[in-house]
Amino acid sequence: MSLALDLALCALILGVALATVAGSGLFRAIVFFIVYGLLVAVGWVRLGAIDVALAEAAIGAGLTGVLLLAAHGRLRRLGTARDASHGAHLLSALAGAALAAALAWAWFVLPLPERPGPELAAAMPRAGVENPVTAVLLNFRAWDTLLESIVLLAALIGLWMLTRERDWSGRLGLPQHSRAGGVLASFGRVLPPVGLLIGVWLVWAGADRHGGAFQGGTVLAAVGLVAAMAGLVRPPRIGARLWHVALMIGPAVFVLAGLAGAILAGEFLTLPPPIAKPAILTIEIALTASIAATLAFLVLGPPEEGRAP
Amino acid sequence: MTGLTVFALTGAALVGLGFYGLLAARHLLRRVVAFNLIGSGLFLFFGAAGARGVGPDPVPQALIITGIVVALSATALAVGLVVVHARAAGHAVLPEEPEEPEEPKDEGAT
Amino acid sequence: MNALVAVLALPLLGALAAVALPPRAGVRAALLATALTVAATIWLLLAVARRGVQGVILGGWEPPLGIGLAADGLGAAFIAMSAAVMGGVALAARQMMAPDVVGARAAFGFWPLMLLLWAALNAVFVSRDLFNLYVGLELLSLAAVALVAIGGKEAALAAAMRYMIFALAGSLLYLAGVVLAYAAHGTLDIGLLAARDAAPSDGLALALMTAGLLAKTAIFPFHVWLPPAHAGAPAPASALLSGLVPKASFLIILRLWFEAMPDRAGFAALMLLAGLGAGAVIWGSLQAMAQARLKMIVAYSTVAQLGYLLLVFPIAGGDGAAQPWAAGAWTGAMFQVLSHALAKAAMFLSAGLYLAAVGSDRLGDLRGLARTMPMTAFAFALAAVTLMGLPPSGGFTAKYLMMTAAFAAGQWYWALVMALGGLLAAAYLYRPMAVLFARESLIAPRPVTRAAQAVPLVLAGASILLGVFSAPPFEFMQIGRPDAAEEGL
Amino acid sequence: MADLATIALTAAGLFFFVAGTVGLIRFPDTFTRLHALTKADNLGLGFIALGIALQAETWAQVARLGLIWALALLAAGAMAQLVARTALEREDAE
Amino acid sequence: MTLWLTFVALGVLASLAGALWRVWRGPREADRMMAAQLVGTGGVGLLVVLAPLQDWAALDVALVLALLAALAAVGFVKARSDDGAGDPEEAPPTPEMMRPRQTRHDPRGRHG
Repeated sequence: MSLALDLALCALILGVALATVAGSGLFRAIVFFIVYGLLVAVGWVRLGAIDVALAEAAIGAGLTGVLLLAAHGRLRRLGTARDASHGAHLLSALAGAALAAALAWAWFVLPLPERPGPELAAAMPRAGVENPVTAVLLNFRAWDTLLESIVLLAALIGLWMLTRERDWSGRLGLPQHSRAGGVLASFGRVLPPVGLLIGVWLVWAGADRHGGAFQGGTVLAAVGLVAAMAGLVRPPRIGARLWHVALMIGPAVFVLAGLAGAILAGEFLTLPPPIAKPAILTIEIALTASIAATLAFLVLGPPEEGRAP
Repeated sequence: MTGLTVFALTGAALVGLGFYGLLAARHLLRRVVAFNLIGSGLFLFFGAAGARGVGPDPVPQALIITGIVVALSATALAVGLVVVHARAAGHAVLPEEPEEPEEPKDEGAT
Repeated sequence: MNALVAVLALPLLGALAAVALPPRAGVRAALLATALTVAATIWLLLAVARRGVQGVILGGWEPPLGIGLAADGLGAAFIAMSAAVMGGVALAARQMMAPDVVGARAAFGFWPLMLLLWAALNAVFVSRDLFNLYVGLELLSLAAVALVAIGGKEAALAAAMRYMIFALAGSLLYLAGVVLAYAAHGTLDIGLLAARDAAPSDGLALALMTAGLLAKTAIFPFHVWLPPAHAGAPAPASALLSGLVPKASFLIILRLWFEAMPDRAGFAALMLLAGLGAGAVIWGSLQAMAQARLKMIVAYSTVAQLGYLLLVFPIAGGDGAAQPWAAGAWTGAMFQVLSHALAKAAMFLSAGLYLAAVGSDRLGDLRGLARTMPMTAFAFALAAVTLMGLPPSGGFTAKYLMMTAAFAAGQWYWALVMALGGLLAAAYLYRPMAVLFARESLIAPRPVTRAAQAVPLVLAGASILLGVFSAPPFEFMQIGRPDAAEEGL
Repeated sequence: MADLATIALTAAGLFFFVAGTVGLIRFPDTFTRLHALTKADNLGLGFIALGIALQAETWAQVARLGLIWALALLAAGAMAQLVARTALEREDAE
Repeated sequence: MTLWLTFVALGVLASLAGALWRVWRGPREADRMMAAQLVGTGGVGLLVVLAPLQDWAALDVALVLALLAALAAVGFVKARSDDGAGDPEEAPPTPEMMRPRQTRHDPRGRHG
């Protein structure tokens, strides 16, 4: 019965993915992709990976969807949203099928390796947090996570480089507006406090249960986006120092904590067990702020004038 | 057939489907979507592989979360590029052959 | 504290400071970070030369749980290469990327992107963890794409878009291989992977990772994105993109085939890689001959020069690794990496100076510029000597080592490709040289300061000196190598 | 007893979900579909959440279920209004 | 109980499949978006059912989904407005909007 559930879920996921790739119409593909992210999040719950499910729900089903919808809207206003016919069908299909077949074959021949299980069990008491996923992310493989937070920043600077010269001094994204007292504005007023609570709670709970800086930061970014799109808060301009500091504070605290570890405990990114928990929480809070700001700005896009002349 | 196999094979199929989309699709936004399909298919495969054996292995989960965030960063930059490219070129497909960049007139003008 | 940590943390901190500080202070912070990172690189070189491989176990967590970094001779030499090119580019960019030249947008973005690119390069050069390499590569790719897009024109945006698609596809193929490697072996550490028993899926994993990395290295036939991207970026960015960025993904291919999975490297696969390399040498050179713009010639030359690197695989890889000639071939390829980086950066910076002087890089508009800008023309000529592989340049040492090894291995055909490549390089570089050194000049150039002209000259000179004094770098690159050469040059 | 109630409530929830979907498929135009949909799936989620709440082990879980339903109600209500307005403004059959 | 809840989960999945048919058919963008909203609510329902079956932490995922489902819809409404940043309630009804269309029925019996 439980297998039937997995089979049905995977059939839906595959069907939705097929509709995304094969269906005509750009908008349809985007809506299917949003649905796809949602179903995959359920799939992660089935696989017992709650932390991944949280990330997928927030990012895959949430932010990526808005990003694509907004891009579709922009392309439509530029008159370039018309779907283009696919080219080189057969070759591409063969390549895709070969890749899928190769991976499927690999699944059946994969040996069950010895995993870092014993090392993990021995290290967990010194990790400072109870949630093993958070321990891996912020302690055992902290260098990955640090670089990843920098990847986000690099993407944002890259996105800003796409600004037209004359828009450079403008506010990020399009100038948002809404009807005062309308549904959108009231929605933008009600949702943020709730979202704020959930986001902060996800960061807090990430240490010992499920969640973490990335999931929490994404939720906070979503809250900011709703407030911005409802016209309640105005996005900043590029060059607003406080916001630039917010963008880099997480990685900066992370690097400096790592250097402190190198000086105090011998190796870069070392968190001495007695202070590991407060250190991780400090890094997580700073990271959350940076992630939330960076993600929100990534979705808002580079500064743009409202109506193209 | 176990649940894990179902998810692993789904992941493999998604990678193939996404790869087809990345190669065959011409509208650039579709290519970005296809890129995301490949990524998440790969992660599903990885997640299933990590859930084998006794107790789930947290390392793949952490790597997948990192991968999801990296994919989002790349998607955001790619989507931005699609839009500005469409604004400059008037279409959202790439020509089959890369054209030569136009002469950067007066790049060094003061 | 450790020199290795310093070369990773300093560019990162510099980039973060450049984001947080107001524009002028940001540039100053970036220049300071550049100077400090160059100093840290020298510190690292000394440490490696004196005490051997410099390792860091990040956070004190040993692999397989944690991530290990190690700067062996090869990694340290690559870090030194990026420090040399970055230092030169930073000096050149003070003028070329000033706000009154390129506008506030590009002037803001260039510095943090340059430093992030540097941090990513150094991170890739020393990482011993396959997934960490993936994150490093993504940082590298995003920063590189952004540096192409900084140009802002339609063609630059199209080039950035194409680059992005190749980079994304390449990353995912690489990641697929990484997933298979972890799923089969439970570790991502290169050293531990080499020690584990072979799994049936290893061949597929290696093939996927290599295919992805080849696309990122712009190896023929995955090279179509490179010339427009490198030619479309501003000159200082082109110097970084062409001189340094492809070397990172190449180094990972090398580590995979020589260190992580050396026994899975079949001879047919090695020959296929070299075949692609030979194709790149010939096709890239022919395309370079057909170009009318200096930057496009230089960019296609990168396609050709990267091809040489793959010729090393059948000569020194697989069963050949144990042979006496392997060390020579392997080190020759590394000389090619280093001398190409220096020469190519010098060429793009020279091209940038010509653009600044006459507002165009069409060959026809560059006539006789050697008379008004002799230093720049001389720098271009020196760099050309290296690319052609003429003595006493670093390019000569590279090709000499690789050709003698090819003959020793009985693979004379690869030596033939190298010789042909040298001739073709002479042919495609003759045209710009003939134009530059022509007697008459058409356009009165805007003046370019001597300080600006000195930067490419120093870089090109370094690429020659690498050949003149080739014994110390040869020995340096043997440090920490599994099959190190018994004797020097 | 709690189990029986859970079964009854979740069955009711499932019924509303299916009804909403049938409405979504069968009703002739955008606005009637919207009408059917918001009512049905809000009720469906409500009944299911109520049914599951009876199985909950802690009050925190019950509170979370309540919050989920409240959020879904809020979002569905607001969005139905806005999407309907957007649909009113333009004919955009692709 | 486990069996029953699995059955309910399967039922919710089946109803999701029905909603997906509407995403495919459209014909309007609003139809697709609304159907996607239903899939969103269904996904939340599915996670709620999975909570006692598998892991109560599934509720956290459901909470995040419920919170962010609205974001996509706001994004749609915004992207669909004239300048990409507006609000459908802002503009007074234009004559074009008032024009009767075939098979249209406004459930609220008014136009704004």
